Amino acid sequence: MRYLPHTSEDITTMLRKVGLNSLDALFSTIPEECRRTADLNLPEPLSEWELNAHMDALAGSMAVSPQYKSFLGSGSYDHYIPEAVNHLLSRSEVYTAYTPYQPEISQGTLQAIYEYQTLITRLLGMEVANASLYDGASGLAEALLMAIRTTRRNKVAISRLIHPLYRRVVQTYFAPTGCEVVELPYLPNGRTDLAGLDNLDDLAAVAVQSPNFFGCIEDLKNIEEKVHADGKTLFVTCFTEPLAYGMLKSPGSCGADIACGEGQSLGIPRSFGGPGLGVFATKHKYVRNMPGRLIGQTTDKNGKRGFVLTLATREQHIRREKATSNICSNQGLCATAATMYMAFVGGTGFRELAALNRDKAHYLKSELQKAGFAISFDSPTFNEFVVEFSDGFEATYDRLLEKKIVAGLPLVPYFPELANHYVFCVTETSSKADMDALVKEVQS
Amino acid sequence: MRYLPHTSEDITTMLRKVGLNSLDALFSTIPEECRRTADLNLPEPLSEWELNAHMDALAGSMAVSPQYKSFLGSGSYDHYIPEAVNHLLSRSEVYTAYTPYQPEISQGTLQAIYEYQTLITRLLGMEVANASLYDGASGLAEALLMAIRTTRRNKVAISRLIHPLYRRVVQTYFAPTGCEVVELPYLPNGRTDLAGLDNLDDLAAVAVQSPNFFGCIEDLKNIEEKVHADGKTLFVTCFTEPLAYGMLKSPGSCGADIACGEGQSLGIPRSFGGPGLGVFATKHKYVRNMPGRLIGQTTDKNGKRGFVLTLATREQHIRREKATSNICSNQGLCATAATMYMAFVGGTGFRELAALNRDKAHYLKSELQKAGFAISFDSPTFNEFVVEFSDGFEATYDRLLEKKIVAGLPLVPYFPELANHYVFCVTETSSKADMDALVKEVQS
Amino acid sequence: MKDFVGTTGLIFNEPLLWDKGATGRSGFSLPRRDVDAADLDDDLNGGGPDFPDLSELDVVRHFTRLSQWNFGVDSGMYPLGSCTMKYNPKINERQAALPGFAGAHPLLPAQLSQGVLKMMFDLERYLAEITGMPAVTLQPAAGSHGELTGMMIIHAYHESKGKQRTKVLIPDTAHGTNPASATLCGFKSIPVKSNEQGILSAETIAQMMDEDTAGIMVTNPNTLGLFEENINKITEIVHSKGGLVYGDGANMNAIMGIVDVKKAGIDVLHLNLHKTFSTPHGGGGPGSGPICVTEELEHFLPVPRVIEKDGKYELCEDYPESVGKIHAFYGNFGVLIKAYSYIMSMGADLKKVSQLAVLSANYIKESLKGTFHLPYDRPCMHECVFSDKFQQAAKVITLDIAKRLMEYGYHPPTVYFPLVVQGAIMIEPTETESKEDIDGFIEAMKSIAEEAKQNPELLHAAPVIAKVRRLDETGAARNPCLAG
Amino acid sequence: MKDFVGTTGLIFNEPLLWDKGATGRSGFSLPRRDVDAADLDDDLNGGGPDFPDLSELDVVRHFTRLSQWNFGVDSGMYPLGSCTMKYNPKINERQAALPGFAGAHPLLPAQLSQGVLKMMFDLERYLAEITGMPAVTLQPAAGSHGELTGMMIIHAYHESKGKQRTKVLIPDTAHGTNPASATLCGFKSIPVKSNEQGILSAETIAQMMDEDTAGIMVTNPNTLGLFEENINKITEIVHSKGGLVYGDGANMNAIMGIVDVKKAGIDVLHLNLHKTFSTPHGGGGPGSGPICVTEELEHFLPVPRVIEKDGKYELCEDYPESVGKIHAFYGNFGVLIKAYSYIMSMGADLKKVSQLAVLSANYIKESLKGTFHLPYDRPCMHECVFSDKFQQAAKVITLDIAKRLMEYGYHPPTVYFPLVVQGAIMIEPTETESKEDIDGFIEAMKSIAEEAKQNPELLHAAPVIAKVRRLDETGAARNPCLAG
Ligand SMILES: Cc1ncc(COP(=O)(O)O)c(C=O)c1O
Ligand SMILES: Cc1ncc(COP(=O)(O)O)c(C=O)c1O
Repeated sequence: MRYLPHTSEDITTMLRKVGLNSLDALFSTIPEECRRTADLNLPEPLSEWELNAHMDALAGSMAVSPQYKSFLGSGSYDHYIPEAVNHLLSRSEVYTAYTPYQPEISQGTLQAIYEYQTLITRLLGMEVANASLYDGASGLAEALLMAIRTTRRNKVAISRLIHPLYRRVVQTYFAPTGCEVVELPYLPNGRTDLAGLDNLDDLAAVAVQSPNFFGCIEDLKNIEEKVHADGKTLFVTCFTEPLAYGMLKSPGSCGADIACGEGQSLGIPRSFGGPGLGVFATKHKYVRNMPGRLIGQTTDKNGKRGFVLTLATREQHIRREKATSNICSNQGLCATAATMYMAFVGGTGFRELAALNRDKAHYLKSELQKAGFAISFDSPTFNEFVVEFSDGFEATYDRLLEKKIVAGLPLVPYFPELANHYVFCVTETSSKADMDALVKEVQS
Repeated sequence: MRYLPHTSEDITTMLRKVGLNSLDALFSTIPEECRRTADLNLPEPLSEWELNAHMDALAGSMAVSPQYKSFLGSGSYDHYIPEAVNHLLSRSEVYTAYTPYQPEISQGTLQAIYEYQTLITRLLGMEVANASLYDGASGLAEALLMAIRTTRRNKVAISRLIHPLYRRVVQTYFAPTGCEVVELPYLPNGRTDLAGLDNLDDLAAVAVQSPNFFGCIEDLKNIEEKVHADGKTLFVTCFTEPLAYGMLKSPGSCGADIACGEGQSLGIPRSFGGPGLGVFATKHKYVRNMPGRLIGQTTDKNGKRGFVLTLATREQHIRREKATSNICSNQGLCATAATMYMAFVGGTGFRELAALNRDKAHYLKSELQKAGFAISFDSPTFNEFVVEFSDGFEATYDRLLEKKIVAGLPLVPYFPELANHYVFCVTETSSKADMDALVKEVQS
Repeated sequence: MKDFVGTTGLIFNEPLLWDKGATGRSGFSLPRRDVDAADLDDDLNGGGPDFPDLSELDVVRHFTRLSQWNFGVDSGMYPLGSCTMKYNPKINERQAALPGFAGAHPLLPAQLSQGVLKMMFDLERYLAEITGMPAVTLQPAAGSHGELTGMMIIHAYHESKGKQRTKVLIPDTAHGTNPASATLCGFKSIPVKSNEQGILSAETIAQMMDEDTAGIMVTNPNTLGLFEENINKITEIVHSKGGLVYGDGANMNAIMGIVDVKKAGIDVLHLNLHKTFSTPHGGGGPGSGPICVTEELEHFLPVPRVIEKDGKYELCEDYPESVGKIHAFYGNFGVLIKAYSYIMSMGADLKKVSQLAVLSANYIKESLKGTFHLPYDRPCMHECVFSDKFQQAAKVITLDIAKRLMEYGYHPPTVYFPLVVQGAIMIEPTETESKEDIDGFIEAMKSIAEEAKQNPELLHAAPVIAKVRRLDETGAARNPCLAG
Repeated sequence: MKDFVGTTGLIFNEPLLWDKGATGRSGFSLPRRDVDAADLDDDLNGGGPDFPDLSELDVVRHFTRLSQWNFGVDSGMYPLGSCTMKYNPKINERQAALPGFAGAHPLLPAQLSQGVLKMMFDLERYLAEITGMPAVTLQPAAGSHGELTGMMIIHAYHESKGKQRTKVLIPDTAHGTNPASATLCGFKSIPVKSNEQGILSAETIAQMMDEDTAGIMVTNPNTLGLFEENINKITEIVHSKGGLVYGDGANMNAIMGIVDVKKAGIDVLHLNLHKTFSTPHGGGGPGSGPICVTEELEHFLPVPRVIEKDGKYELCEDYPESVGKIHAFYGNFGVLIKAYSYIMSMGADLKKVSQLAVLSANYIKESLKGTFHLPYDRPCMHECVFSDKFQQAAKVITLDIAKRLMEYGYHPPTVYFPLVVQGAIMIEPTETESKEDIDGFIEAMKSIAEEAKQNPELLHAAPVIAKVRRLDETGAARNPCLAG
């Protein structure tokens, strides 16, 4: 087998050195009662060529662009990724290295992640960002737990317009902690209804998503005032579409204490929902309560600039019983990809790309409106919005699937009260022609 | 444009330094009478994404495996290429470097090509190999010209069973030189007929191909005796399928003075016929007459091993009017790919792979024979052989194309006397199932 | 120092991204605009981020140069203990990049996602076969995420029994993330000492295990590279007190095809696909930490779960007792593809993998034991742990040895972990290193031990040939500079 | 030396392939055998080659390490004169690797090859538009191959006129391969001196051109980076004597969208797609050297030619006067794909490419002219040529400057070429280098000139930070060791 270099001579010599005469003898310390009796019952090993054919077949059965025209977003976005990103990621020094425990021979990873942390703070207008968490959902959960640690309070309020799957992950993380999660309803305009806040005190945090699950842009500034009225509560903003901050006011500029979300849009393929990128940023004063790893700048013996993993005291190695975070491996390579992506797109490009997304989405929105469909919520949107169709649209939806068009995401599984409502997403990858085709089809 | 870094400020500053105030002014030395008047009339630049779609469409229109089951060989072979070869070739230090003029920072290329030269000598049983020529055909032409230089004679004899397209390239190279090319006919057994040699004297070289265009293995040893009877004539052997030497006696062991051919089989995709790899090897005593570049081992100031381009005296740089070779850029990256391929496959693997090719081809040969088709030539073959069908097989051939089966190569365009004869090729990529399907189809 | 693997060559300095570039430059191909601009209310408009503008070549060169400052598995031997730095097959990268996988949206209707669902379904079955545990979830995004999920399940289990428990036993030979994961579930972790053999003795557990203890987290093989020989007795004791046993299976590379984890009495086990199953570490992830559980705990597994109904695959949410979701979608799917490809390429040879990994570790242990202090001289599994005891006389410590090893061209082992061995040097060669490379490493370690006696300054100064010298980590932590 | 781009870091020694490995090891996935073995007569059986047996990781590490000893365009600025080392767009590699292209067999029936034929047909049209020459062949595999083909055509032309000619005029500013290509066609090359301005004067040509001279080979812009201003007069003279003009267009990067080669009176021109059109050099190829000819010469072009018949493309052999085939198939098709992709990405911006390439060269010329001797102080095209004259006093020669430049992190320019300038330093930045990088290079050159005065040993010793020091090239040539 090409991955196993040991020849039988090698094995014999090595066994001799170890003083044994069989490979089985190596496992003498393993008691009978927990040993396997039978050999592994797994498929016959495939050759490289059989594996390719097998995987081509599996992958070939999937519904992807360009064959499919999909208007699905809702936490996983279809953005162009420059080929140069793939080229650079494929360098083995980048993707086969471990977490940079030995800084002298890991400066590539370390500088890249330091650049990632920096670009993220610039994107979100925050002071510090960590080296990544698993994904947007667990990132939000970690943010709320962090708020609980910092404020020593045990209740948080989160908007119902936060991605429903994220809210479920929050529930899971909170279940064993005994802390409480209150959900805030939404207004007819598609923004979070904060009225409830008044009779909720001692909140560790209030969390909203912007643009939210309906695609609507929340009025963060205004929410911030309400949240910070009580001097202690932390304002947590999350996002599923970071590209929005190519044009929108940043969470930081709106007073967020923690900004977190999913970074998949930043040069990472959707690959059925993972690996993504848990983006997490906060203020300096909270850094020692922040989960996840951090890269810091320092100097070497000769005063030369270099980078290291730092503030590990928050981690598991030292004072292991006191650790505030259990994150070890994170999404390093995805963070590196995001750094490359942000570098290629650049500041100017990022603004233009964000505008293009909004403009295309706006085009489809108005075309559908012209075609007589109701735009359910009238708050401003970025590249997603909700449309209400008339009863029986399911049939049309399925007919469109036949035609390789995915007409958005039905909201009803997540919001039972919103039958016939669909979230549409339009990115730079959808052409006017695709959109016109969709509009034509939904009418026929 | 992402490939052009100059901002307008950059341009202004640089122009100022040059003392000009416009880009056009840079071209003041170009006389009016040879200037373009109109702008370039080329298609609108495509974005990266439009280009991908455009190229996908062009490539998508091609007939390739696995959709097509092709039994085409004849100078371009379908062999599996380990993904790791592509991975290593994609390292930019490898593929973006120029010819290694500055050895201190080109040792990677230099050692790889030195390893290539060495593995080629081992494969062909020759003493020295060059760093590559353009392809098998021009390599053969260069070999014959080299024979003419060395022997100071002006006539060569080449077998008709050398790839017909190679023979045409030889004609082209010889046309302006005034030297003569005589062709040797073939025997009913599919080997070269040497009878003609007796009344041909003062030959600079005799060239045969083995396995030849009919797939038959020539009796090199025996030919060598005839050729070398006259002490001066050089024995040139060429090949289109180097994998054959995973089992066959090497040209060197059969006394070849020059062994040359196409190396595409060694880990290089077919790519519609190019880039391939002109493999060229000879004996020490002829090295200074050998075309193409050479890498030699040497030592650095500190006695450390290193490699350099050497024997450039044969080249264009010095004594330019006397150069024996005009080769500058060769097929370096293809030679590197071949080195990687030979390293991955290994000696043991290369033997097994060769055997597998021969065995599969032999299977199809005998199945077709069982099915009642004539195997035209009865000399031993490697992974190609000729089958004679009955009149009107063209129709079947076209029907099979419809079924995405390419039933070999019709010989008649190259050998008018061989109507209904087809060369079939079977490599490790054809499964028994594919072959059985073919046999079934040609009968129905 | 004779001609070892490490040497120096030309590499390049490279500034920080934002110290490069010029406004208006572009490295991105902006798609053609085919719709009009829609304006945005000023009070929402933030003007966009302050990123540098660079050309494609600027960026390509930047990251090409950075990459050259890194050491990867393809650069040389990477015997980082507990990290299983085996070869990452190139072909598996190809599979994960297939458009059908890379382009798949997680919320597509199931009938349009059969390929990926089948792959996940089968992978769960294979991991079940490899561990002996009947039920599997692929959702955790890393080993620690698996630990957390596992502890949530144990928490949910006790909840369902009507009485929550407050403590969890954690041996000093368990991995550092274990206590942290327990803490996140509100458990208090109680350290357990391993015995003089470096493993847990049943007696200790018998004394410590009680009705208020939710269970124990055992890393097995443990972080000393030793197999917990008393595992069955221990699991019996824990079970007898109504507790559950969490198994940290990140070291599974030692025992595939050999140990049946279920038979050992483990209730929940996590695997690190980015170790045992050859998926690359990416400089710190993404990983994947599936967990495997007993029938009793299956209904607590995260949702959705992949199920098969007459040949069709679907995602099923209908598990009322499930702990819920722990990832927005289904975990690090892209990593699963690579692990699946690896398993499909190895089949039952996975047993051979473990045999050769253990052989190599024992070979190193035997070859170096005279030279370096071996605290636990017993047959090891996938790794062996030495200490700097013999070198301390010459004022040479583990850190010096690690840094010097770089100059010999090897990535240092894991150092100062596990904490039970002070100045620990934890060496895990893995099965993909050839005997020649392992011999080269052994020779290097011996030569370093010699240098420690003859010429300790060499070690104190090391590394001098890397891009940077030793870095000021204290300074970095004292006044953190975390963004430029 | 202040903080320049070049520095040192950890890289790795690596033996020769056959000094690694162990028999029986394998790095290749042998396809499953589904047929019986057929035996081969012993007298044919040679037992196979003596290659080493290596694991996949052995080989991956071997070539990964070798690659780190190389300098590529992605590593840093590569101002190698006459080689146009511009950025090689990554996306073009993707196109060439598409299975439909990479897997295409050259002898497939035309109806199954429409995609590639259309691409070749269009590429010929685009190159015709860019040069102004009406007819194109893509068959030559490199620039020199194009020269050879072009000279064959000139030979065939004179043959067709009934009287062959024996000589060809070749300026001292022409590329080194030109005379060699002429020689291969049986022509005697007659050197022509350029004038004190570094270009050809019409008078000289008028004197030398005669009825026995087949024509002239002009590299334009020439190897001094200067445009042959008298080109039209020269071509007139040559034509008036019944000769033809061969144009070496490898330096086309200077004049795209600016010069109409046809209007300059060129009869045959070759292009280097691996220079002007951004395809990678691969450490010495594969390249592609299409030639472009006038209507008069079109029927001499190699066959087959790609033609279009009502929307369908075919390969046509029916050109009785063709020189024939010069490649087994259609040239380096894989390279054509990349050049085509580049043209499709640039369109009319190719003019911008030339403007910026020329701007950068002149910027360097003006910035360094005080510092290094500039033999021809005139507006240059894509490159400028200096000499070591100013440094000779300090016993510093061009070679020292080149080697020292490596330590600053730049690839040296082309040196000792063209021969008309002794100790030539030929600098071609290309348009893809940013002003900052060019400024860094200029600063490095100035600092080296300073060192030449202050501290010449530095230069004589250089390079000390590369994988190897200066190599013994004389020894290598005296007793060649060409295989291990
Ligand atoms: C034994 C053990 N358990 C758990 C972990 C945590 O795994 P991860 O880094 O994927 O979270 C590791 C990895 O460091 C480990 O070695
Ligand atoms: C001006 C000029 N002509 C011709 C050539 C030869 O091109 P190639 O190396 O592709 O044969 C070169 C490349 O060195 C060149 O610079």
